[in-house]
This record gives sequence, C-alpha cells and structure tokens, in this order.
Amino acid sequence: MDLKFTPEEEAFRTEIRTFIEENYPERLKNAGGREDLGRDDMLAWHQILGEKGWSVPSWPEEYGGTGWTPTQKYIWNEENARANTVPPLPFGVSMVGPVIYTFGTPEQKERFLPGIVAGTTWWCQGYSEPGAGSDLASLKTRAERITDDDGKEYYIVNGQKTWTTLAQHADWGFFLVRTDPDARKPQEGISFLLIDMKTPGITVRPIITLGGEHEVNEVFLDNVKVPVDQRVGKENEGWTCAKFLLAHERSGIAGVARSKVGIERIKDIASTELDEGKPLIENPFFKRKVAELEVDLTALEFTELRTLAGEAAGKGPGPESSVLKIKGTEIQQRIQELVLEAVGHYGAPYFRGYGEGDNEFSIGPDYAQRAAPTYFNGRKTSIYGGSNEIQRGIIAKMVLGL
Amino acid sequence: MDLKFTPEEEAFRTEIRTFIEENYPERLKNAGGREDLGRDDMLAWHQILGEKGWSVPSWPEEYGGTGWTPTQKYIWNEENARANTVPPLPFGVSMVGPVIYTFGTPEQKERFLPGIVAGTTWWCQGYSEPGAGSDLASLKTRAERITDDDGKEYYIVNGQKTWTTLAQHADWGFFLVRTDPDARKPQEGISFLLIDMKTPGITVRPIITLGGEHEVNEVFLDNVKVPVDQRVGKENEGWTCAKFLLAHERSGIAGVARSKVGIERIKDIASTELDEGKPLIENPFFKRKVAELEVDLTALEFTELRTLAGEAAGKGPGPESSVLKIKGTEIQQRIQELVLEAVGHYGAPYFRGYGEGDNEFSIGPDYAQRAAPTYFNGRKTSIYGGSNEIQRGIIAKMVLGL
Amino acid sequence: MNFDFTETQTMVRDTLQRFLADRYDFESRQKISRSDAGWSQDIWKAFAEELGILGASFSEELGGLGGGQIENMIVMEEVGRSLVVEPYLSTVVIGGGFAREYGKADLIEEIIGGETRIAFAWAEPQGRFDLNYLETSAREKDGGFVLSGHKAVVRDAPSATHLVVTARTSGDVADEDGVSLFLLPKDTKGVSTRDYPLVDGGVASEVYFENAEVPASALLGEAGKAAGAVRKVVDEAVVGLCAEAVGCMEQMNKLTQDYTKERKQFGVPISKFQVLQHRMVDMFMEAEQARSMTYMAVNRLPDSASAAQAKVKIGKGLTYVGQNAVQLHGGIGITDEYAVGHYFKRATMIEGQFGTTDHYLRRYERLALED
Amino acid sequence: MNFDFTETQTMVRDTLQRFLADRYDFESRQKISRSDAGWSQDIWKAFAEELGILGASFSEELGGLGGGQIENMIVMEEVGRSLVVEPYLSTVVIGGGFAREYGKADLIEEIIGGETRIAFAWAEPQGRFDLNYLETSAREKDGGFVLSGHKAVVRDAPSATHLVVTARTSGDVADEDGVSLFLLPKDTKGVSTRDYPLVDGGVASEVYFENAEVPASALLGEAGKAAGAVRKVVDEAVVGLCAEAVGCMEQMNKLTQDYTKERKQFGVPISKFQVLQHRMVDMFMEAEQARSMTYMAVNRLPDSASAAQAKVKIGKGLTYVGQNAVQLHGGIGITDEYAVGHYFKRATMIEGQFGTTDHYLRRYERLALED
Repeated sequence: MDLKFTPEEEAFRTEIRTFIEENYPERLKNAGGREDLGRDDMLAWHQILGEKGWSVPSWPEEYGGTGWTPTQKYIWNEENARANTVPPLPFGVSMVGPVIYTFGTPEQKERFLPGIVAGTTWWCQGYSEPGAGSDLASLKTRAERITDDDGKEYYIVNGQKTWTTLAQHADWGFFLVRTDPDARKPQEGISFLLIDMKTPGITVRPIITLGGEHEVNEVFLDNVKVPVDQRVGKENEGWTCAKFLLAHERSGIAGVARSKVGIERIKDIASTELDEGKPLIENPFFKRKVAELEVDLTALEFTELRTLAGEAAGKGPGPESSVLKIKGTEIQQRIQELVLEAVGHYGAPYFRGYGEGDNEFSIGPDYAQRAAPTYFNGRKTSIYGGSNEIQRGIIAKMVLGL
Repeated sequence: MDLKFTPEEEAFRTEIRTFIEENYPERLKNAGGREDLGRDDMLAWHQILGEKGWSVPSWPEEYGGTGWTPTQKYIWNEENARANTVPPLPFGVSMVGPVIYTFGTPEQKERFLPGIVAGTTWWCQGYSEPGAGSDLASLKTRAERITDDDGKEYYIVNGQKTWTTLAQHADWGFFLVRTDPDARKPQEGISFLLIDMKTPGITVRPIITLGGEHEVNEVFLDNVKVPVDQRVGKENEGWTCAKFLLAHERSGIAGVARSKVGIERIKDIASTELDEGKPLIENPFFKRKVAELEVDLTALEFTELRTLAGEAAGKGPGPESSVLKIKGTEIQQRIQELVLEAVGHYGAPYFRGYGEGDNEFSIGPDYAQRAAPTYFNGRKTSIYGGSNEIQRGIIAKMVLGL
Repeated sequence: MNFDFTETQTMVRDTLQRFLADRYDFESRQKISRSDAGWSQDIWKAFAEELGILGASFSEELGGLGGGQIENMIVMEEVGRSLVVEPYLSTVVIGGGFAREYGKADLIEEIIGGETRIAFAWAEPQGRFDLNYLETSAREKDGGFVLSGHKAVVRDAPSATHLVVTARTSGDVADEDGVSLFLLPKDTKGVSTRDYPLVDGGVASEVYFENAEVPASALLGEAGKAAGAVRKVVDEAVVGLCAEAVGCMEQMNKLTQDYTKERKQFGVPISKFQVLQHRMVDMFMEAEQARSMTYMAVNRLPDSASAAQAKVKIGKGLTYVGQNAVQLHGGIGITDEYAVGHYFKRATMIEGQFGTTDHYLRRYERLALED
Repeated sequence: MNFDFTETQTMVRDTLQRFLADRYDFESRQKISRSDAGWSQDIWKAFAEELGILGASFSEELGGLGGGQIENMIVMEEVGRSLVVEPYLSTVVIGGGFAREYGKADLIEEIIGGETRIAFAWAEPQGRFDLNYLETSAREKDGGFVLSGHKAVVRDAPSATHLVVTARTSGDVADEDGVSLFLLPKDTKGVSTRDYPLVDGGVASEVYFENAEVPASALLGEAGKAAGAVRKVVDEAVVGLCAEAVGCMEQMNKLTQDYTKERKQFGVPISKFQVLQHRMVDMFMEAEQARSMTYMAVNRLPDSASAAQAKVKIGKGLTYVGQNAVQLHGGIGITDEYAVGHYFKRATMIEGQFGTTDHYLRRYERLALED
C-alpha cells in the first residue's frame, strides 16, 4: 500500500497542468460550474480536448480513450477542477457513448462516436417521464414499428419526457421507449433509440427551476419517425442499455476535486466577510463547519480512490458507486449551504443577471450573487440520477443483501 | 394565552416544595435516578406520599387521585425533579392501576388499588416475550382455563416473559397471555391477568445489562395457577387493556424536569473539569452542546405543556405522546453522552461499587463513576416501551394518516 | 397557565385565513410577487379596511383591536402559511413596535389605516447581524440631523412610505452607546434607493443617505440611547418570524403529505415507504416544536434569550423541513411552477433574517450561559 | 498509488484472523477479560511465538518481519474485530514506537519476544488530553532522576512489566519544553499502582510516583525535549486506534445485519423494514469511510493533521454505528450476554481515547486552518 503519487504520476500531473495553462480558453477562466454559458462556450474546452485526444479518457483506446490508469484519470480530474474548467457534458461522453461502443453496431459506432469525441454533437437524455421519476420501468412513451412508403422500417414515437437537461441545445437525444406494451415484466419491452432532435414532431419546452435557471426541459414526441437502425441493442431489450448507463452515470459523481475548490472558495469568502468586526473564518463555529467539510471530503476522496483501485483491479463500476453519489452530493449541498450562510444579507437579492452592454452595477459582492440560486438549484443533486433514497436502497440490496 | 403561572399556581408550588423539604427522607437526598437502591428505599417516598394522598395525582379522585390541574401536576413533577426525589415506580401507579380502575370489577378495585396508592404492593409487567419485542400481538404465553378440584375456575399459565423490570422485588405482576390460540387476528384471543409472584411455578432470572445493572429479568411460568377472578376485562379482550396501558405508559415519559436537573449537573461537572487549563464549560464547543440541549429541552417542555393543555381540554393521552417519548429519550441520551464526554479519562474505570464497611476510596471524582454505565444503560430508553422507530410509525399512521 | 386564544384572536385568525384562501392562493401570490411593484396595494387596503388586521396588535385607544404580540403572532403565522409578500412584519410588527415604544399615536393610526408603510433600515454591508454596527452617521446641524451612509438589503423599502433608520450620533462603530433612531419619509431629500426583488419573492432596496437632512422631530427618543429599543423591537420581529416559520413549515408538511399520498412509484403511493414516513414524522415534530417555541417566546417577550432560543430551534427546523419537503417532492420540488419550492426559498431566508441559527445560538449562550 | 498489501502483510492478517477465530471467540474473550488478571499470558505468548505478530512492525535487523505502521494497522483491525484485550497498542505500537524513535534495539527485541510489556503513563487527573500537561515532575539527583506525581487511568499497566512515563524536568505545567520521557520497570521502588477493570473489558491503573528514583539510563533521548517524540508516537497510536475502530465497526455491522435478517416482527425479518435498511446503509458507509481514513492517515504518518482528521471521522462513525447497532438489536443489544453491547462499549471508549472527537477537531483546525 502506497498512497503517494509516483514520480511518473507527478510528471503526468505537470504535463496536464501545463496543457491546461497553455490551451484553456482565456475567456472561460474559472467558468466551471456557471449555469449561464451558451452552447459554444460549453463545448469549447471539449473540442480542444478532442483535438488533443483527451476528451474521453475512460473509453477504450480503439474509440478514442487515453488508456490512463485510474490514478491518472484522478489526477486529470483534479487538475481540471483546480483550474475550474468547463467540463465536457456527460450526456455523450459518460452516458450514450459507452452504450454505443458497448452495444452498438459497427455502423452506429462509426456514425456517432466521432462527434462525441470531437465535441461537435450535443446529446440529451430522454429517460424520465412525468410521474415516473426513478421508476424507469413504468415508462409510457410508445414506439410502434412500421414500414413506410420508402420500404424502410421506422419507429413512430409518441409520448412525453421530462427533466431533460439542456435539451434546448441538443442535436441528438437517446430515449427509452416502450416497444412492447404487452411484455410480462414492466422493464421488458423497452428499447433504446437515438433520435435526431430536429426530427419533425419534437417540441422542447423549458422547465424553470428554483434558482431561476433554464437547465431542464419537457420534450414532447408527436409521431416522431425514427429509422430502425437508430435503435441500440436488441428490440425490447433496452433495459440492458439503461441499467449499464445508470451504473456509468454514477461514477465520477463524487465530485471530490470540484468540492475541494468549493471549500477553498468558502475560505476566501469567509476571509472577506466580517462577523463582529473580524473575518468570519475566525468565528470558531463557522471554522468548525469548514473543518468538518474538509474531514468528510477527505473520507470521500479516499473512498473514491479505493473504488478506483478496485475498478483497476478488474471490478467494474458497481453498487459501491452509490456511496460516492450519496456522500458526494451531501458534501456539495453542504458547501452550497455554507456559501449562502457566509454571504449574509447579500444572499437575499435575486440577481437576474445583466445582458452585455448593461452596465448596471450588481448588488453586493460578486461572490454573493449566485449563492442562493446555486443552493436552491443544488437540491436537485440528491434527487436526480436516482435519488439518494434509491441509492441507499441499491446498497441495501446489492451490497448488504438485506 | 398566558404561559405564566398564576399566583395560585405559585402558591401551590410553595406548598409542594415545603412538603418535600419537610418530609423527604434525609438518607435518600438526591437519590433519584440511582440504580443501586434496595426495595425499601425505592418505596419510602411513595409510602410517605401515599399517606399524604399525593401518590397517584393523575388518578380519578374516587380512587385516590388529587384532582390537580395539568399545570399543578406539571409543577409537582418539576419540584420532585428539582429535589431529585426517588419517584414512585410506574408499574402500579401509571400502568396497572389505571387499567384496574378503568376495566376492573369493583372487587378488583378494592383488592388491588389501595396497595398501589399506599406503595405497599410492588408490581411488575409481563408483556414482552423472547423474540417478540414491540410486536405484542405475536405473544406465545398460553393460559388454559380449567376447573380445579376445588370447583373453582383457574387459568394454567405456561410461557416465558422477558425484560421484566425489577421483577426481583415484585409482589404482583400483570401479564398478557394467550387464551384463544385459534383467534382470527393475532391480537385477538389475548387476556390480561394479575398474578401473585409468589405463586408456585414462577421463576425470576436476572438479565444483566450493559451498565452492569440487574434491572430486568426473565420470568418463566410453569403451570402457574391463576384464579379466573384475577383476569381484568373480558376473556380474549386483553388487547383493549394493553393498548390503553401503552398510551398511558407514554405520558410523562418526556422527563423534562429530570432532564433540566441533568443539564445543571453537566454545567457543574464542566465547571470543575479542566480543558486546556480552563473550566471545560468555557470550551465554546462544549458550551454549544449544552446550549443546544437547553434549546431542545425548552421545545420539548412547551410541547409537553401544550399536550397537557390538550388533555385538560378533554383530549385523552393520544398518539401525540409519541412525540414526547421520542424527543424526551433523545434528550436524556444526549445528556448521558455529554456527561461521559465531560468526565474525560475517569469515565473509563468500571466502578463496581463498594459495600458498606468497604472503605476503599473510589477512582476519580464521584460524578465520573456512573457516567459510562448510565450512558450504556440509557440506550434502553429508545428501545423499551415501544422503540422510537415504533413511535414514529404510530405518528405516521395515527397523526399524519400516511 | 393556558394556551387558549381569546374570541377576538380566534376571529382575527379565521377571517384572515378565509380572506387568504379566497384572494391569495398560490397563483395570485405569484402574480403579485412578480408584478413590477412586487406587492399589492389592493391586498394591503383589504388588510386595513376589510379585515382590520393592521390594528389587531394595538390598543383600543389608538384605534386597534386591543391586542399585542399574540395578535402579531397569529397574523404572521398566516403570512407564512400563504407566503404573503405584503409588509406586515416591517410595517406593523417593527414600525408599529417602534411607534408603541415611543408613544407615537399618530403613526400607529396611520399604520392601522394602511396609508403609512414602514421599512426598517438597520443592516450595513460590513455589519452582518450586529444591530449596533453603524457606519451610517447622523450629525446634528441647525437643530436637526444630517444622515450619511449606506443601508443594505432593506426589506420592504420599495413599498414603504417611511423609513426607520438606525444611525450613529456618537461612539465607535459597534458601540451600544450612540445608536440613534430616526423616522423619516422615504422621499426625504438626500435619500436614494435602488430597488430589487428577493429570492423569496419579496422586495428590498439598497438605501443611500447622502447628507439627508431631517428635523429634530425625526429623532425617536433620546439621541444615542436607542440600542435597547432596537433590540426589543427586533426581538418582537424575531418572534414574528418564528410565527411566520410555523405557518410556512406546516404548509410544507401539508404539501408533502398530500403529494406523497398521491404520487405512486412501483405501484404504491410513496407515502407508504417507511423511510419517507419517518422523514415526514420528523418534519412534523419540527413544526410542532416550532409552534411550542413560538408560544414560549411570545409569552416571554421582552426576554431576549427566549427569542434567541426560539430562533435557533426554528432555524434548524426550517432547514430540515424545507430541504426534505423538496427532497420528498422529487423533481417537481425544484421547479418554479410548484408551490413547495417557494416555501423552501422563503424558509431559507427566514433562517437568515436578523441573524442565522449560529448567530442566535451565540446570543443565547451569552445571555443564558455566560453569567 | 496503490492500495495493495504485500504477501507478508496478507499473511499476518490471515494467520491472525485464523488464530482469533480458533482461540478468541466472544466467549473466550469474555472469560479472559473477566479473569482476575483481565488478560491472557497464553494469548500473548502465542502472539509472540506461534504467530510472531509482535515483530510484524519492526525491521528485520531487529528480529522483526520488516514492516511498519501498515502492519500495526493490520493487527489493530483484527484486535478491534475480536475485541482483543491484550496490550498490542500499549506494548507494540506505543512502547515499540518509542523504542524505534530512540533506537532501543534491546527493548524491541524484548517486545518481540513477548517478555516485556509496556504501559504508557501520560494522562493526569487535571490534564485532560493535553500531552504536555504535566504535574508529574522528574528532578535530577545524583546523576539520575526522582519522579513524583500521579498518572490517571494508565491502560494496560496491570499487565505491563515496564512503564513509559512523561514527566516534567523544567518549564511550566503545560509547556512543550521540559517534557521528558522515562522508561522504567514497573517494580521500581517508589512506584505504586492501583489496578482496576475498565468498562470496555480492558484493565488500567492509577500510577503513583513517590520519589521514585531512576538511573540516568531511564531517560529516553534528551531531557526536556521529548514533546515531539511523544506527539509522533501518540499519532501512531491514534492511527492504530482508527484501525481498531474499523474492525470494531465492521463487526458491529455484521452482527446487526445478521441479527436483523434473522429476527422477525409482524412475520417478516426486520431487515426488510426500509428504515432499518437505510440505517444499516449509513452504518456501512461510516465503516467504509473509516477504512478510507485509516488508509489515508497511516500513509501520511507522521502528518499529525491527517491523524487528527482520521480520529474525527472515525469518532463520529463509532458513535453512529455503536448506538445504532444496539438500537437495531433492540432489547438484547443492551444485555451483558450478547456481543454487540461489548463492541459498543469498546467503540465508546475508543472515541475518547487520547482525546475526543471535539479535541481532534480543534487540533485539526489549528494545524490545517490556522496558518
């Protein structure tokens, strides 16, 4: 057991750090985590990494992966967090990409993977439906298979998806649809379709969340015609892809490196804010909250490292990743809560943001402006991607066998 | 709304306080809560109160109750806690007594109630069975009805009870037994029997608990012959008595007044113990724990007062008392935990106690000696009398209708 | 000792509840909150004229209903239950509190009538929750005073006709001595505001005093001696916030219980899941204890330690109930469209208003444990 | 970076686990703990001779297996899992730690052989957890030293042949300077002890020094300069306790999971109740994080802030897991007869050993946040 980084690993870190310093777009400095970026800004770093060959480190090398060890990937994440870069969107890289290279046909791989690697195709996820939540097996969106006048086979898709993150920018979406309404078990009879978001019959409608953001959407599908060769995996066996993807989605969700940056930010804010005439960080109770966060984050960090080591030793991402999801989101939410506590009165103003050319000054210090919306919006992390209650259920069943 | 005490109530308080000062046995000063008292010491105060007519304040006046208002009863409890008196045992006063005066025959009332009022009969409770815990409906102790050679009817009782508190001193016990093994629902077919603990066939065997105490017992019943007129309520309808008793048992369980004394004790200890050369109470984090306990205890106190006011307005002790049980035991356990934290190193020695004439000096300060055993033993309070999980279930169902 | 409400108190509560059910459902509230003004003149007028509740807490000689802080508590609870954005706390509890304190009968009359609305300008950018931290100064000039300074996040200033302002006439920046209190029309020359909405649906302003001249009559009480009165009225406001919190928590609990009974997962209502049941029980217990603490604190006014205790217990309860109400609603809990998220936002802001839980714990410690 | 154990390390763990399964089941442990001595010479001899684990953490030159703190961690985890009362921590981790620190090859040899057992006498009645708080004095006399003072709750003193004692040779009562360290046979004239059992099944003594004379050779290192070494070895002991806690927590979790799967209520195993499931998941996560923190801390030794962090996280975990293991067992959880309560008692004592969670949080804050 040796938890220090090897000289090779340290050299790798230097390489990464230098690359980021030299190549990360100046205009996006410290933009990681900002919810108000446009499409081009959100893709810029991804595209630079695509050119370098570093956009999909976890993929098999034949599809563009880097072949890095888990420790190297850990260092990669740490350095990106340290520089607060805008991370590649997960929908292609961590979600549909792995499904396509695992279950897709050679044609599908050739057609879809390069766009994900290059950061030119924006993907969104059509899983959740109104009233279904984490219970994917009860989904209602229907896909009927027909042969069209052109002699080709299509699915005609009808239904509604919800909580579709950033669908307003998406080129493509991956959808779970019901192809056999008579299947014996509810999770049977589901298929996994790739759908061009410009196909007629698709309507995207924003859902505004508590922080005032337009981050999620409802997606309506009204007689949407999807060529059969855009189905991944076998018909009625989409559940296999869905389960695989859910396990993949959870890995990396611990967010350790970003939370470290978050804690440093709290310390900065609390060194500026005054409490009884002294920097807030000198308030022993505030300081204790920071200390407790650091302790819990260290515990999470080394738990993640142990999980990564387990993966390197051949265990795939398993139910242990639920621990990372639960503890990771708890810490993120505590950080958001503590920022809001730190900023005091200036957490209350509702900063709607000002357009370019609008030179009205902002209210209170800059760091206070998004404190409340980020806290409110952050409540989603313990709900989405399988709520923390669902995750505990997974651990109870899969790990403890209760 | 006026939450101040009236002049009459203040006068009542003075009367109580004077009575306690003048009549409470000198040798038992501050003995409340001690687990190492003998039978006579545990009954002494009860007997004095019995003579005064104050031993069963909550009972109807015709059976010996005082007719006090809820506020007066509250003051009564406060003053007894303040003086740290040895409280009358609940098994007669709060448990079987109310069952007998509510469901018993005139003969039973006459036979059993005076001994409870006077504090001369020691009762114990035969409810729990091995493997049954809070699930009373599954109880296995059998009672078969026979007619004996003397022409009288008896129950022949066979089975085993457990967690029987202080049965080693008991004259009588009240037992739940199954009289109809074929009843449709498991809680049907149960009867409520009063059994003389000197009846042949009864064996009491101690269970030693974590703190080293002999407080609970197993009770074995081997062909125990019980006259039918010692059944309270109808045959097979003992569940009615049991439910009634459980609701009664919970009232008063908040223990607010005793917890106030406990917090004062923590302050005393923490003013003596040193931490970094200063009294521990000046450690801001220790002080905060004390403050948080005080705040939570105030919330509990006024929640109890509201419940008492509701009772005075005609609502019997209902499922709201579960809130008092949960919060009351949580606070008691936190107090025990904080005492242990306060005493430092001297919480570790296992003080077995020394008999009379044993003049060996004790290890560490007196206040440290029972800190750990009391903490360990105190874990029972969230388990017994319907675990706090069961209580939450009761609130969910009975109050929130979930 | 009794917990009973008088007939008048019961009437105030019932009429207000009926009115809000009729005219202030969630959609109406959202419309009002999102209007340019951010509050409704009509509702305020109805409070004054139809309901008469603006006078509930004032003595009958002054045209009130003869009540006091219990009446304020009753109203504030309904303010919390319906997320009312109109300035009852600022105008009646705080403005009225100062008017009562300094015997300003005319001001009380105007408050009851609805024509005068007050905002309390106390906080400063560097002062956090210290009521005595005042960089804003008032110096004497020509028998009057000249005010200079910047007040931060002054709630309800956009709807106010008058400001009650704390300013320093002597002493060092955080001294208790030297705190003075002024009542002035918002349109006083030299006073400027920048108005903005708040995350909880309310409105506030930054208020700037640039050599704003006020007459001697604007001074409330004696110069430099206002700290005690400020503390007292703020404690009354804190208890008012506690009552608002009770209404807010109880409504979040109701929404959550209703939702979980209706919403199905794996074929059963999620209210049947034991983990969610116990969570809702804990939320219920927080609300019950919040109510107990509010009753305690209102009865012990002007005891400052009791107000602090209540704020602490309720601050923790707000966080617990708010976060879990959203969690148990799942996705829709964090949408702008559903009510529960807006209760959560208001709950979050109450927790910090006039000081966070940490602040009031320290205050309680100083008052009760450091003697 | 890797989390792998060497072959020797795996062997140490496996043989020890097998041995304890065979010879140290719960009943045997209780018998040993409740014997007059409170520990077993036979077991200790077997540790030394059959298993050779007393040398696992020492270099090969000194007759050890060539290991270090990772070996200590491996052993301590099993100590925790089986509630071993024999003095591995006191003798090998602490006594051996000082021997390593001061190059005492002969002492290490005797430790490995099992003939020398050490107790570390540091705490004093008024000193709480401050290692430098020393009323015990050592004054020079005739080229040697004379010790006077009272050491509190010296764990494993009843089974020890030798004591390592902190005493002050100069400076004020809590000064870092002036802390000196002595190694002496327990039967040194002027040393008396009062032995007693501990609530967790261990044994300890009050140790009194009444003008106990020791030769100059009893002094470890330089007079007055031992504070650094004491801190270092105590940090190693803290990490050892963390490892013990991991074993203890994992065993409590196992007992609880097994029990709830077996025990039925209302006709179903109580392990099927969602509330208990989630509780057991939280207990599991605490144990997992405790393991992670122990790995972190052992690898970062001698970094004191890391040891403090680990103690904090694990202290909270011990309380959570211990209290809930008992709670989920219900009534039998608090009986003397069942194992779980004894794990809970040991867990409670580990939480306070060498300082509570609060103490180590403050230590972490000072080391990591107050630069």
